[in-house]
Amino acid sequence: MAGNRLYKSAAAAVLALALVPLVPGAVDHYAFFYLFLVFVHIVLAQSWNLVAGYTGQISLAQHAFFGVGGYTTVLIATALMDESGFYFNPLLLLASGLTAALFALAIGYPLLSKLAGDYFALGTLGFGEIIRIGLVKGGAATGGSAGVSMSSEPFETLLPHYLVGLLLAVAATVLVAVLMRSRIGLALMAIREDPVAAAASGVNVLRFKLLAFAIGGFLAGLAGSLYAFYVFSVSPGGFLNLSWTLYPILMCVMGGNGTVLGPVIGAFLMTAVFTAANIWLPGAHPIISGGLIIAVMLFMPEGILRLKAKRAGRQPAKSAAATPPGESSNMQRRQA
Amino acid sequence: MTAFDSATLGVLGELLVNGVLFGSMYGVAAIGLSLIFGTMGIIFLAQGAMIVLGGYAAYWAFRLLGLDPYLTLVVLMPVSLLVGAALYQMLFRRAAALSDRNTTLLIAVGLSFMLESAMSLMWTPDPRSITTTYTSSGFEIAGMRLSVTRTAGFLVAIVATFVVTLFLRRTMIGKAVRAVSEDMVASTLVGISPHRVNMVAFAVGIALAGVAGCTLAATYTIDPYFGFLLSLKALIALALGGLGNVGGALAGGILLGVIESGSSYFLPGWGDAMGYAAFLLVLLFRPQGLFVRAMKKV
Amino acid sequence: MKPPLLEVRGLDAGYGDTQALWDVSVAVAEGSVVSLVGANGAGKSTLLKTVSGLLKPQRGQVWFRGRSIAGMAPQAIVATGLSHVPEGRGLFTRMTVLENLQLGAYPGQVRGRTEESLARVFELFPRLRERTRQQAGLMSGGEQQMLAIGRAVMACPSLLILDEPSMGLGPLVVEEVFGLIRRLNDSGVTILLVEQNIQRALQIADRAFVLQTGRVVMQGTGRELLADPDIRKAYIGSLG
Amino acid sequence: MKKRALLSAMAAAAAAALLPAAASAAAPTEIRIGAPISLTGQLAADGLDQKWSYEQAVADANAKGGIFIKAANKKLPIKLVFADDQSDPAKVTDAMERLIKIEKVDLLLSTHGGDLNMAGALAAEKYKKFYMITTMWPHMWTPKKLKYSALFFFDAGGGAEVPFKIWQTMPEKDRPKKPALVVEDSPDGQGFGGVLKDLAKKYKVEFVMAEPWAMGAKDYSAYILKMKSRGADAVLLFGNPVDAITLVRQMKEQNFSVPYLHGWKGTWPYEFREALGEASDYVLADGFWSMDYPYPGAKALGERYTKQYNKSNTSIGMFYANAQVLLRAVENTGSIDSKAVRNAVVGKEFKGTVQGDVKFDAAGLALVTSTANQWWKGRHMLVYPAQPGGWQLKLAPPWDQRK
Repeated sequence: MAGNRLYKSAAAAVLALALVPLVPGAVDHYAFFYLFLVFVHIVLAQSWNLVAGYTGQISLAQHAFFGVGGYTTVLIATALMDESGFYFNPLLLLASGLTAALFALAIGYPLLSKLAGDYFALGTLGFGEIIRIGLVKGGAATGGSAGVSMSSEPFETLLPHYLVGLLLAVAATVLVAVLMRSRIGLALMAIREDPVAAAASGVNVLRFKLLAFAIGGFLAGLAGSLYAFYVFSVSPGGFLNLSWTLYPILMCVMGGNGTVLGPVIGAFLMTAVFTAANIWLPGAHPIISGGLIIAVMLFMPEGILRLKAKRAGRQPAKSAAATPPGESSNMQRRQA
Repeated sequence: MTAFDSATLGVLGELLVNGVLFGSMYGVAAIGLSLIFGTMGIIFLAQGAMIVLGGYAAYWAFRLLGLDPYLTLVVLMPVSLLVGAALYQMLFRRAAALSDRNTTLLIAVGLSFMLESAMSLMWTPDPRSITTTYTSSGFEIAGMRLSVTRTAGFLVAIVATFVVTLFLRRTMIGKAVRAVSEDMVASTLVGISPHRVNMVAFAVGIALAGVAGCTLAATYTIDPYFGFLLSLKALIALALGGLGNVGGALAGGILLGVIESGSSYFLPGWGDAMGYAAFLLVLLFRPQGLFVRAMKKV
Repeated sequence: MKPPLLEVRGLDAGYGDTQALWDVSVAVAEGSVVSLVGANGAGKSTLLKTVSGLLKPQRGQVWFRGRSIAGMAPQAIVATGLSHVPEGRGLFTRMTVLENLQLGAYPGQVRGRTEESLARVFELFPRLRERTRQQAGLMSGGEQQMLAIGRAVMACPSLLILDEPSMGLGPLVVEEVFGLIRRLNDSGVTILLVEQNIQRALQIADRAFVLQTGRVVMQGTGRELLADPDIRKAYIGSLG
Repeated sequence: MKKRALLSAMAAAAAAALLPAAASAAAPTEIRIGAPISLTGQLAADGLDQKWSYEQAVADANAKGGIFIKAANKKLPIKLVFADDQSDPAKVTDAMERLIKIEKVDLLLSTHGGDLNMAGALAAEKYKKFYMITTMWPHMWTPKKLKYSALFFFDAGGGAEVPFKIWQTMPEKDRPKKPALVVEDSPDGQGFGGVLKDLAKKYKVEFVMAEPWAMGAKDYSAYILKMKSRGADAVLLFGNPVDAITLVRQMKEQNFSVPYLHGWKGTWPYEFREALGEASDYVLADGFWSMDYPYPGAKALGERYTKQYNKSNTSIGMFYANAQVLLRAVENTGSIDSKAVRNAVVGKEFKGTVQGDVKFDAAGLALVTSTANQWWKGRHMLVYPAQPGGWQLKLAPPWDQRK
């Protein structure tokens, strides 16, 4: 199998990453934080990958699910739990993911049953904004535009965040991989290729799209929760920020949209670039980041993984990701 | 606090007129988006940043050369046509050929980041305003009080829409733009080169950004980071009017202006939310836009 | 003997990674009507699209008027005098009849002759003359088909490619369309036709090619194929 | 870990790239102070002023040879480093990570705004680094009982009380009877608006309208028409300069004038005057500070700013004083240890800053006196606190009767 070596390397990489904390001084090093940030981005990127890469529905609402996850965590933590003794709580993490998934279902049902393509993308953008405004106007319940914060006292080191992040990143990636090999994945890809044909052959298109959207929301909610555990405060400006949607898209597209490991590679690289630009060019880094985004899109719009596959003379993994159904893909490609 | 007192009824008309004048700014931005979306399917989120750039051009022309912003508008139009054509050639020519929408979306986002940051670095993030003799003055018409610059902006929007419509209906290249918007494959089969048409559509779209920028700067205060919000609003206007429909885009912008201004009165602070809600309702129940039928005749 | 107007040699083509045509060779003589017949998915439309440039050939050659056009962009191919009326007509439904026709004369070589061509089209399709200001999408199916063909004629083509011109039309209208094809051919336009109504297609054809799963399996004059028992059994059935 | 997989190689490369140039030595050779600042994004205009002010304070201290630190047994120079928080509360923590882990800063100065500073303060708490805050409402900060920060700002109550106090000094007939309140929908706007409403009750004044607007709004006709129809005779507004300019411009366009217009955050900057020209006259603006203060260095600081940017500013002094407090505390304790420095701030008084004498309470809060200035012919005229023989408040006539 072509991908086998890659998966073995990935497994080795995960092991290596799990061992990183054992290196003396690692936990207090900035690179440790960088890795944590990468993990958050991987979870988010996989969440988008699942929705857009595999089912072809471009979602512009992942930041809203991220925000819902973060808010759920902090709101429950401040309301129900003893502030001083509280720290990471797997149940709370799960609850945050599930709340985000519920939001995804509520948003996804009307949108997915009515809209596709660009209209769907715009619809998700609109819903995301409405959630943001709802939080700003939420008064005491959501802390308004100042948001809510919990005590950061229990924090000692970044280690638990790192490990939970690694776990979630691996779990999200494995989930996407397993899902895509399952019957669900088959159905999803059939929908992406040709929704009409899929429906004709008995696939309940809406249900599968909705399922993918909800799982995507769940993953984004987990990422939001994890990040909230790290920041200890949530606010509309910070958590409902469109960059939490745009960066994952960038990572997926850069690494290879609709592949299992593309978003992972994208997350490592893009986070490194953003971080580096931020360190060395404070004040001008959006120029670098923006320029890089453009360069990547111009010169490798299909992503690194596919590029590698092509170089090696292999057929790209069925490039239908880049050709939504109903488009005269060949027509458009030949103009290039 | 939202009770109808007698004065409330009295101001409804004024509210409406103000909303219309104000919304025309969204409309011009939306027409540009509409052309670019119609032909290439690009959700050009950098349109707002381009408008702000146009606004800065007007500001500096005023500040350094003493040029009136409406005069700058005339000068800026051909320049922004060229800028648009160049942008297309440099950034979108390759990507427009791909059917993967993410690519063009991200290029637009990247461009928007770069523009914002560059403007902030070059011209500082301080808010800038043009103050002429007619700035912040108004006039009375039919018992209503209208702002001079907003009315001028509205007239510019009407003229711009008229000119673009004329261009699309009367010239061969304009017809080709409409043809490509409707059916790219069939367009190539009658001999239309999509790249040329895309470039023209993009250039006109950016020229409209220049126009919108001048009226924006003449009326409001600009800063480098205002563009993104404007892009989102223009996108809503576009969806209200129907994707890829010029007259509808202006109408959608005006409608959004009225919605925002009306809901700011009755539900203060919820203006944006109402705009998005209208946007979603239209997407869900009338995705072809509210004004498509009206456009079909002619 | 004159070389054929259009010659396809050893063509492989398809969509993305899937191949739909295998080593197809077809020749269309100047002034003739040539029909492509075959079942759904046999590759007829793929062949037409490859000829008109909508698809890039994976292998093989396409010669038109003594010039290789394989791999050229469709808009460039139109300009050489080859017009393709695609399946589903490809009309600009939101534009008027007149605008559709004007766009038909878009290529630089013919644009100067727009008025002349319009006169010719109106002569062929008098009904379009009355409807120049009507929106194309609001016309009946038959009228739309006329308009699609009329628009292609605006480019003054020497070869007109028609993909399923009778699709979705009532029998009377179908007759009308075929009458038109005849008249066009009489006026000197070479026709390459794909048609689901195989009997009609073979009747009108000077020469026909049978495609099956992406390969040419049989060819001959229209009359020969019409008489072939295998063909009758496979495609025309009991119709008789 | 012998197997160098693709990803771990990448991680290692990234780690190597991010290594700081030098590891910190045992005895300090300089005092490293960091500040997350909004260098980009919506708040960048404020952020750059803040950065400038911090730089001035540090440069002034360095010009005196630095600060004596016991552990080094000599005066050490101060090194000031910044990290961009992109005006985004979620990115403040990122900036803090960089400052603490890469730049190895000993102490921190704050960024700008309530939600950003909350994120910054919580991050400081995590890493046990002292974070000297300015521009955050005490009512957001105080309940958190943070152990690694101190706050230097006016409390919303004190700031919001200014107009009511000014009104009390006015003759009964001139006193606003129907004030209207408009605020931007931000943490600061919501917080300040709430306090203004509470104070109105205390002073037995009723707002005829009290409403928020979405930040960045460009159409205020709904608000203006409502104020007009309810006969508002005073407007209190809290919002950023761009929105405040737009609002006042539209008031003029609508020919709606109130005798008393008092703004916070948005009406003091030079840009307000530039945008409105003569129409800015009579408008009141809040101030954190004034270069006319009789305190040491105030005038020089204001002049330095004016020389560099060719405009005046009423907030740089507070930022400057924020840094002054931190540096003085370091000086007083002779240490760069976060706990020690905080102890040197809490409950202590700092005399003679550019903001005057600053006294911190036991919780670590020091309140600034809020000022009010009236625009007159392009200048800020100090109205509150009233100075003997100083500027007398002028009430605005209708637009068409102004010259």
